[in-house]
Amino acid sequence: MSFSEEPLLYIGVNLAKIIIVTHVVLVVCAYAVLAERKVSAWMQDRVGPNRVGYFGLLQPIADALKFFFKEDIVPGHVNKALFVLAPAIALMPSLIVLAVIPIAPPVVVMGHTVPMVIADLDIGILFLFAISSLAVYGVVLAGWASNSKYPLLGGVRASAQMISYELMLGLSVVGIFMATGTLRLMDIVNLQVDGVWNCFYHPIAFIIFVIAAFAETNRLPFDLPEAETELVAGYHTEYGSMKFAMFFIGEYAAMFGFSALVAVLFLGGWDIPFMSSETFASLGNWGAVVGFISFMTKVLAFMFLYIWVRWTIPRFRYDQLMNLGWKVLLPIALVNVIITGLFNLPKGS
Amino acid sequence: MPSGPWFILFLPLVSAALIACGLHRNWKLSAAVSIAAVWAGFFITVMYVPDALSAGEGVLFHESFRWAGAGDIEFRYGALIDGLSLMMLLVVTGVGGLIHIYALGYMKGDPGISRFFAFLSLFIFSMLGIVFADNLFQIFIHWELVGVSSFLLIGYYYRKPSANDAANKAFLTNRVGDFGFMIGILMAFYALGTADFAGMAAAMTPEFLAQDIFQVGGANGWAMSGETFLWVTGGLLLMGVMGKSAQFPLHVWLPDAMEGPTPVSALIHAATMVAAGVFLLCRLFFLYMPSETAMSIIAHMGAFTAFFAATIATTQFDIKRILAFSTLSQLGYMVMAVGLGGTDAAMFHLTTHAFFKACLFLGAGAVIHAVHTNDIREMGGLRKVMPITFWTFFISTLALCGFPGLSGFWSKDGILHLTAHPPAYADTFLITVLPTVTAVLTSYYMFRLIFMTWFGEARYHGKPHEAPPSMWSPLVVLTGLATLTGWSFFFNAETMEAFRSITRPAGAPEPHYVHFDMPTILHALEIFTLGAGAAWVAFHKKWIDPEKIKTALGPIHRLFDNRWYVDDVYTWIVDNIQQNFARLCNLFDQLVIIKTLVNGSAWTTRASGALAARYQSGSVRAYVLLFLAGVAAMLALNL
Amino acid sequence: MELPFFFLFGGAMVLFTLLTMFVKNPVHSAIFMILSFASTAGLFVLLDAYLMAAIEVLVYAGAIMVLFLFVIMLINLRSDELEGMKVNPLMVLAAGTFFALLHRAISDLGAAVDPVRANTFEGEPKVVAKYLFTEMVIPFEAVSLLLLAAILGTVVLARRTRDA
Amino acid sequence: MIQLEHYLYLSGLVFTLGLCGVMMRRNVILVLMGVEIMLNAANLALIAFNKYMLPIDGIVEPKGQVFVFFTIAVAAAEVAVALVIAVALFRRLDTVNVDDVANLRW
Repeated sequence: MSFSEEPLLYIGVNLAKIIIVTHVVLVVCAYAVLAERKVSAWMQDRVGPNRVGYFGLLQPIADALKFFFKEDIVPGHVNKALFVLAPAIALMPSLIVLAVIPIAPPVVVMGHTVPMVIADLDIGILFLFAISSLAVYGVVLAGWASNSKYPLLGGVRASAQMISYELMLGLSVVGIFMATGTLRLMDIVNLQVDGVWNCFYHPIAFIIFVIAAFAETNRLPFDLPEAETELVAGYHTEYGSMKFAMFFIGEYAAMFGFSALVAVLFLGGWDIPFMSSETFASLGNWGAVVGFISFMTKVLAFMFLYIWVRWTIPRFRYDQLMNLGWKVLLPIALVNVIITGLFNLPKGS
Repeated sequence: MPSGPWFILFLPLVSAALIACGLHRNWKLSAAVSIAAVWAGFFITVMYVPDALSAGEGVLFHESFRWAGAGDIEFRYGALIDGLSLMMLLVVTGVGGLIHIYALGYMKGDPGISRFFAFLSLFIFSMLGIVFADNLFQIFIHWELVGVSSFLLIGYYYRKPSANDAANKAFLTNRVGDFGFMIGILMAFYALGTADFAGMAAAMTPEFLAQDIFQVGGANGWAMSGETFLWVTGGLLLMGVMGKSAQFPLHVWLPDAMEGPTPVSALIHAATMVAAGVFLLCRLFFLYMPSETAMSIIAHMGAFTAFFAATIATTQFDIKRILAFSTLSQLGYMVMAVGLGGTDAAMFHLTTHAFFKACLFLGAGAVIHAVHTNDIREMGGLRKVMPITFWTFFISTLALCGFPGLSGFWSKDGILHLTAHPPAYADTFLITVLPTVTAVLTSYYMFRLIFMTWFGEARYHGKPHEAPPSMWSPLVVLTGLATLTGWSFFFNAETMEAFRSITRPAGAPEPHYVHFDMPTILHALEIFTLGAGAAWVAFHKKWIDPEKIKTALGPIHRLFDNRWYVDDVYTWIVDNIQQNFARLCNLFDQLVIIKTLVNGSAWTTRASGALAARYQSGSVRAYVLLFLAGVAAMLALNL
Repeated sequence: MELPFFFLFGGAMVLFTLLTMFVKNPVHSAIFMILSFASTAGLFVLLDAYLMAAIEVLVYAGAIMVLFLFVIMLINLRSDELEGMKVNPLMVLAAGTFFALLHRAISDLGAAVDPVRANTFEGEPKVVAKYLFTEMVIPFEAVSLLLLAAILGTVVLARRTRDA
Repeated sequence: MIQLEHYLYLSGLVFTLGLCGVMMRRNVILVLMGVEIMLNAANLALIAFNKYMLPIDGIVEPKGQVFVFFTIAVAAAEVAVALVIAVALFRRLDTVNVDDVANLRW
């Protein structure tokens, strides 16, 4: 199915995919907030939210309503245009990134094979990095536009941190490109489905990627840009109501994005151990369902890891963060690239 | 695997390099390596002698490799052995080897002895390169190398200002000759298309010589006929010979070169380097032979040099200088012989001369070693103190004077015979009379030397003693050679004929072989007695006071005593003409080059810079506009 | 079919460039410049240069512009400080002349180019990478040296000397 | 049908705009941005040339794209150095106005 053959169907299917993915992600984000609260409560031997619905299951909806109905304050000293724009910029890249992430084996609808990815790009992973490199603007602009001390410090911290760790993120993945020879995420997943998960082939890259992902999403132990004990709330100190909610959702969407990326790059995407692509194909469209469930399991498990770490590990100091990035992770990542290259020499020649 | 002859050439170089690279710490090892290198060369050379005698004029060995090139022009480096070069090889390695051994005794205790042997080895290598050369370029390279090593050796006592001056003089004088030599090589190369001897000889066909060689300015322009080309090129090449072989008027460096250690004087300035010129003339004989002009220039120059140097030798008191002027005189003989078409006679005289003149120099060195002076007026009566040195010296003197039966008799008589039957181009007085007078003068000044040094009352200071064996044994060997070659010819004339014929290049006129008959002997004795008798009368018996002769001869004596004022003329030329010319050049340099061109360009730069600096407003905007204007101009020009 | 996209991205590019150059606030300028680069990336996609599109966003929009923003924030320029620009007729004339010359050059060139020869590349990143690492490997290494030099120069320049 | 000229006119227009920025803006950072815009316009032209003027004799070589790759790398280096100069300038002279920084001349 291509655009030139059946334009209307193509547009319709892709629109459907976009709508489904966006909503799934937003729902997951909303419930991730709940999960965070529940898990933290559990870890601290508290109860957590349990008033709205069973086990507080309707709590996210209540939160959303609260945000909507709060007064939208724009302080007088801010740069208004950017102040309004920044939360959107923060949220947008996290959602766009999802466009290239394959979530399940292809399904067959009305005789057409539909790949379960919005845009199956040749340069998927590069697209992904390109877009995620834009995420820093939300934070930086928010910090600057607020035109006050703590947000600016938070914004500057954020930009340095994200630029630094983007490097590690990219370098850790280089090994996978070298081994697989493709930038298309669908291909990477397919190779893992019929082979071994990349986290076993590239353990060092896996660890570096996970650490860098924590830093990129500004989550603890690397949440220096919004360290509440130092900077009040960092770059979003001046924000309230729905704008604050967008930062909030953006953070969880980014968590979702990176979890999905970890799943796709290192944990075999929709793969279930000991199932080959033929097995998935033999299940027909149910294979896609099974694959999607498998994929979501991995993503949610990884998001749980995010939450788990947040409530377990104390925050780094800023200089420790930079030292870890430039003096530890970067050399290790470079050595890892060289080692991977040596292992893949015969393939190249 | 390189073949034997290459070893002859490169062993001395290796030796020099080894000494330079570390062996110099141990002088005994240095000397041993150096001596071994030259003697190894000698023995390899000797192995070719039987072949040479049977093969006659043919080429015994020839190898060459491409050394450098540019386009079609190719420079080769080769080793060519034929009769001529074999003869020269024997002289260089044999006499050179003996002198090496002599130097071991003479230089003993000198702090720079290792350096000395390194220089000697370098010199031997340079000299052998000339002998081996199969083309003019190789000869030129080694010609310069010889100049350098000669410079190093003359200036060996570099703390002595006179030695440095002498070294500089030798080098500069040689440069004058080499300048012409280089132009000659280039002309020959341009006209003949090759610098290879065989190729050059082959290219010089009669048809080639009949046409015009250099065409300048089209058919009606200026051109050089084959005949003119020959003598001009030959004359330019002869300038190199004049420099190296110290022919008049470029002879001035040789007497001064006696500042070097005596072995050097013996090796370079008697036996080998100065002979290189004669050797080259024989090598290029094919180039000179077709041109009567060139031949007559050579012959007359040689004859004059021989006479000229002999007259000066009669007035000198420095023992080495007398020998030096004697060498000049003998070289004149050789060059003259070539000019008369007798290359074999020249080479033969070169060989015998190398024996007895080296012996004389080494003997003189032994004397100087003993009495610590060069002045023969402070010697005398040494005959009893140094008997071995005396006898070798005496016999070598006899050989030099052409005493019948000794080697000098055969070789010199070969040359005198040529002068007795001169070709048509020869001037009667210069060619027939002067050489005979020179021979008489030779006997005179040599016996003057003998009587003043070895006979009469002792005028020396201190207690001289006989030289050590390492010094006198080469003397004995050389004397033996000088004597034995002569007597062996006496018993077996064919040996000499074979010996001489191998050095005769193709196309040379048939030689005249000396016969040991009564008229020849009487003629030789006549000459000998005349000269030696005059010396005996004046310096031994003192029947005539030399001072009276001096006053009687007056201006002629002053002419001789001042070396014909050649040095003074040169000094005058340098002081007046060259110096004034240099002042003129300096003026030009100061006014035109420095004031106008150098300072002017600097001034222009500064002025234009000052002008351009006004546009350096510091405003980025202005720069962008100017830049844009430039880009726009380029675009507009290209559209 | 592609023409609307060309005008979309091209128009956006011109518009954002215009805004970049002529708005007062430098931070706004930077934002518009990012958008201009994003439009350029879209044009690159139209030209089948997918890899270059990604690099354009990654390097220009993602890295270089962050630097710009960072420096703007560091210097903390206030709008009133960089009041206005200096426009004089000479500049307008110069720019106009320049564009006119460009126009002539382009129309000369356009007549010479066969429009049918437009082609598409397949397996794009691989093709570029292969060319980059074989034919262009020496320039590639030279660029790496240049970057190293830039890093060193930046560090040296940025270091606060004690006396300053 | 898009043709090479479309891209070239676009590139030329954007280049001229960047040029205007360089000429007219007073802020050194804006001047730098203008330079970047000009570079980017050139990049666009290069990519367009790559598509429309290659292949030569049927051989597809991504020459223009590789050129752009290099341009971007050079631009990154240039921006890093230029910005740090701007920062140093600001530290020392407390201004980033190009008209105030005219004392670099002879």
